[in-house]
Amino acid sequence: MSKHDSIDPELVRELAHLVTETGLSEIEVEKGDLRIRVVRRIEPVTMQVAAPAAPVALAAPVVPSMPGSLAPAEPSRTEPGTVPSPMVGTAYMRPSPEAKAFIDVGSKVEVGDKLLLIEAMKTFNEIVAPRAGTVTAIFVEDGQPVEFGEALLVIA
Amino acid sequence: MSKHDSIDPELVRELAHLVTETGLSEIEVEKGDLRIRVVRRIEPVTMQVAAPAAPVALAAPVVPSMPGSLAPAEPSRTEPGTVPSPMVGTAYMRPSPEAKAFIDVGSKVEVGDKLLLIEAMKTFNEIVAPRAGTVTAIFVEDGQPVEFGEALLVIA
Amino acid sequence: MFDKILIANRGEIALRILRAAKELGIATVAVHSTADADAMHVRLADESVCIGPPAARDSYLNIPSIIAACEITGADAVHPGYGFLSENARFAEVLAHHEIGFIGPKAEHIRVMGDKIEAKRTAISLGIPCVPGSDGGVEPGDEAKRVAAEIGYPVLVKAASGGGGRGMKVARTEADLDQAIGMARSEAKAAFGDDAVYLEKYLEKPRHIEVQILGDGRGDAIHLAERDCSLQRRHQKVWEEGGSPALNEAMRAEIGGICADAMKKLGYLGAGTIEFLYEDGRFYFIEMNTRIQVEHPVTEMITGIDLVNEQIRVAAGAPLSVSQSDIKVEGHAIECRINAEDPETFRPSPGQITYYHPPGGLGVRVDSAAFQGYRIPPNYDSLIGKLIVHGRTRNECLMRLRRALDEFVIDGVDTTLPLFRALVRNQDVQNGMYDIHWLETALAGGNLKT
Amino acid sequence: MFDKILIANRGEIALRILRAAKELGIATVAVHSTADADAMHVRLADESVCIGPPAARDSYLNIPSIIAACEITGADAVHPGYGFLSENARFAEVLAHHEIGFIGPKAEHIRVMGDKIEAKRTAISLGIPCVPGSDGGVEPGDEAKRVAAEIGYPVLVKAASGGGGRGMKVARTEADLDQAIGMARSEAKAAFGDDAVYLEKYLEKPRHIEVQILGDGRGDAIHLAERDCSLQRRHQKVWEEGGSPALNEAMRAEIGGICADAMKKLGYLGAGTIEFLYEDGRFYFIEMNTRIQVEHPVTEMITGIDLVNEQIRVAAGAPLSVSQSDIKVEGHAIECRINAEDPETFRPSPGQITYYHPPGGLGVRVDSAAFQGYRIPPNYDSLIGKLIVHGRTRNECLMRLRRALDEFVIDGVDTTLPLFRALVRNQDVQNGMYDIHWLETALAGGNLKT
Repeated sequence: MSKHDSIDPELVRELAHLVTETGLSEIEVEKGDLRIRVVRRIEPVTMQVAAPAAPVALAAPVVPSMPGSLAPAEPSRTEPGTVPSPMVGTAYMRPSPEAKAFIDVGSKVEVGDKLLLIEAMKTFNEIVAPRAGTVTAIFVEDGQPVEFGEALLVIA
Repeated sequence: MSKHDSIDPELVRELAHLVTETGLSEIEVEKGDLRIRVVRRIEPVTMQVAAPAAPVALAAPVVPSMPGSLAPAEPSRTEPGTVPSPMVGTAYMRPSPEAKAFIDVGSKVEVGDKLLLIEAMKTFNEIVAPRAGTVTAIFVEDGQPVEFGEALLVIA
Repeated sequence: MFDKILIANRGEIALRILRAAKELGIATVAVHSTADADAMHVRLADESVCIGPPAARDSYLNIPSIIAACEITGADAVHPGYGFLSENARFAEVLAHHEIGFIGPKAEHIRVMGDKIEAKRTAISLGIPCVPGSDGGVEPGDEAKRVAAEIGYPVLVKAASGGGGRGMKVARTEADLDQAIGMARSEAKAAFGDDAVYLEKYLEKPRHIEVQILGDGRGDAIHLAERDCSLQRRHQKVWEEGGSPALNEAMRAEIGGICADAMKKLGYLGAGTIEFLYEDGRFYFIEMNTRIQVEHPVTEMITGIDLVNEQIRVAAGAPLSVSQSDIKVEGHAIECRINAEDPETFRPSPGQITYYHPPGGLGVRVDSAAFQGYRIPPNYDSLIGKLIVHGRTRNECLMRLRRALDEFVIDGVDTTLPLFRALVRNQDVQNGMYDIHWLETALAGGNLKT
Repeated sequence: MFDKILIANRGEIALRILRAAKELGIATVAVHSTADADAMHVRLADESVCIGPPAARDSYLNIPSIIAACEITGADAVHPGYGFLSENARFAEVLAHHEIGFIGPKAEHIRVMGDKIEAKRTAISLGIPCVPGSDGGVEPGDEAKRVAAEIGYPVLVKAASGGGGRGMKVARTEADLDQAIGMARSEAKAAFGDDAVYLEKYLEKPRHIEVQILGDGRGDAIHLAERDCSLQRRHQKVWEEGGSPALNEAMRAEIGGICADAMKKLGYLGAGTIEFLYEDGRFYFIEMNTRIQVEHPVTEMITGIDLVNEQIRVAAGAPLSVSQSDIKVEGHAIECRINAEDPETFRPSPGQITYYHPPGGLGVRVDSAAFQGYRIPPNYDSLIGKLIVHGRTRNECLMRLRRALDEFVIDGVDTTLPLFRALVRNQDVQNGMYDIHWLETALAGGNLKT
């Protein structure tokens, strides 16, 4: 759990409730290297979540699995700069079907730049850059389902 | 099995049949370091079996066992010169209840000297020394059950 | 029938549900926290989705994540197992809103039975026997004596505002009653500033007996006999068996019939359990669990009915596959909950299982998601698996349980196996002579040295 | 009842017997060769005795060693399991001579049923249906036609001195008969110097169906329905199920009744199996096995009767614990023999099991002496264990078997698990449409790619 201590989902949730409750459209908090920005629009609701800066262990991909050998799997290798998905949902690489992608491999990004959207329960959640740098790899495609902790892209 | 190749139980059995079939009272064969002597008396039948000269892996003692851990047990340590039991039965250390024991710790024995008797199915089987030397340890007591391969004594 | 079921749970019950789905030819989706990425149900499912970090509130209790997992996998129904979201009426409603099937009761029944006062009121209205008591407050005097006589001694005088045992007095005979009421009122006044007290039947050595029911949600319901779960520690069931050593066939049919009739009236959907305290031949309703229970295999072993299979069928709108007359209790079954705990102190013992060998053979069932090399995470409960044994008679069952417990090997963590080896050899347990206090008393008295 | 049973066997059946003895409260003695010192039944027995080197003839078949092991442990009865000394009449007699109980039939019945000709003669005299044939030699002509018509076409013309298929001809109709007899006589003359031939009913696509019986040795005997063991490879049973997909309840009761009556007449003691070929609604006796069989759990699962428990009881002089009217066939069961063999070439694969995880859950039974770290010795048969699955219907049983096979993990050696995973998904197997030639044909045709 300690890996997630740097970003507390409860805090995000509280901010999200607060933004709704107060009728505001955006709340941003920052402390040390942690920055959370919560944005609310009317239809569709969008929540902006800074992806955790610290890499988390990657979970297994969504594929049929057989027991085969039951020895515990080795934790997946994680590249430094990998941005994992903070939630389950469907990834969208562009703001609308006709628009161009937020980023491509080679894009330079600043902290807080939009990377992609993850849609869950008809809510589009903006995933923003947790660090500045160059996008060196993108692991997801437009419309692809992603699970919690799944590697989305690498900012080197 | 290779450890037992030096003494072939089939050969002993054949000799035993032969001694009965021919009505003889004794057959002795010797080849290299192997020597087998088969003796037949009327009531009680006694068969003399040279214990295998090569040590065999000791089997577990006759004690209640629980699975505990099911990892395979390590083979028991075998001292050189250990004489294992060639059969299942009850060990007797003397020819009759009043007589003195065939051997004691410290006894010097020659190849073929009687060491003890093992009784099975009302037949007393003489166990003779497979090698010359001094008895340095005796692991069985008078009247004690022994299993195949169980360490009887050590001739050093 | 459903095409794809998402299992919103973990551990042995997730595997149990997965097995039932596979046997129905239904595809399965496992959801899991990052702590459970290597779990058995994840390995065996057709698809798996990681839904969050180890903390249950962020994964197994996270409704949006589970709905999103349904959306990305196309699951058309969710089985909630037990615990977690299984008795969360809002979850059932959110699923309905997303047009995803919920393999469980109607939300309204979850809600009613989740509220203690509402549940008791409903039970009474359905004809289920409850603990008798005075309708309102009582004072010393003839009226209290009349009410107490109606309830039957011993009676418990309880503070209306009470809790924690304060303001509670037992009156064993009519002669004690006035004094007990007086003392309870004084204590209540001092403790809560309110001297109102009421009367309730006092049960000294009750058994915990529960009736398994199944309903189709359209007015058909059956009972599948009872389980005796009196062997408890800190209100946690440890050993469950069926039928109860305390009941005979007529008593079983009677309480079962009452429960089935109540569920028919309610139009209950799915599996449920009506829990009672039992003393001196009478049943007293405690609560109803509107889900599958940990100890459901006891019932499966004595009736031959696959309860999870039935849950799935009725949730999909099918009728029950059996009627009351098809339910025959054959033999006896006992379940032991094997926990990763010190068998004497009950301190949890998470960690890696370095050797695992379950027992086998006739009449032995193991429901466990453990395996050699599995690391029991510290984040969830300590249940490693359930050993369920069936025999033609209770005695055969006990002898079989003894040999099965002696075969079971779990190395690397402490387990409660030694406790069960002591229990199965205990005279009172063998005689079926125990109540809900027996186990704690035996443990406190050092009578179950492991 | 016996106080201490010596188990004169190894592997899963030794463990099976040990379990039954423990459940009866009887002490156990395991005997073993040096190759089996680490075996499960040795670890679990109350006492163990090493009786010889790995070669079976010097250990498990060594009668003096086993008697000596009884003597030194004080065992008062021996269970021989299957194979080894289980059908050795002399062993039964030697035990009797030493006043040690034999958990098996009377020596005379072992002897009679061990002799093919004597067994058939006895079967006929007991009213058990046999393959019809001519009483003696036949020649071309009307007499042969009369006999063949009585037997029913197709008929097989067989050399009296024959063997290995030579001197055998099939006549499918009366028109073929004279020519078939003539050709068979010529071949027989050439091959064996004797042109005598006889007629027998020719079975083209028979099933192997066997009836389980139990007798108390004093004239009471019952049948416990049948098992269908048609799925065979090189006369080795691979998959057994009960009831047979080919029989209905009336046919089951009829052949079962014939067998039970025969055993009553014989005064048979203990468990036995009467094996038949079955074609077009008729049964033809092959042989009787006077011992417990590998596939006995199929019968235990559908009847709830513990056959080894019954064997022990009747050997100790007790009556059968059940009567014919107590025997009810409930649901369906299938057994798969999991061997340490390449699933395509069937080459034995001894060695160490590096990972072992058996399936669990409702209706799943595993009878196996294997465990992680166990080294399968090359000295004996390749059976690792048996997976037996029960369901309320044959279809439920097949679905459960499929999921159980998918859960079973055995690493380190090749196993036949992939063959069973292919079989359970095969259309013919699912439809129960197979005979004793089906499996070899399917394997030869590459229809069971694993």
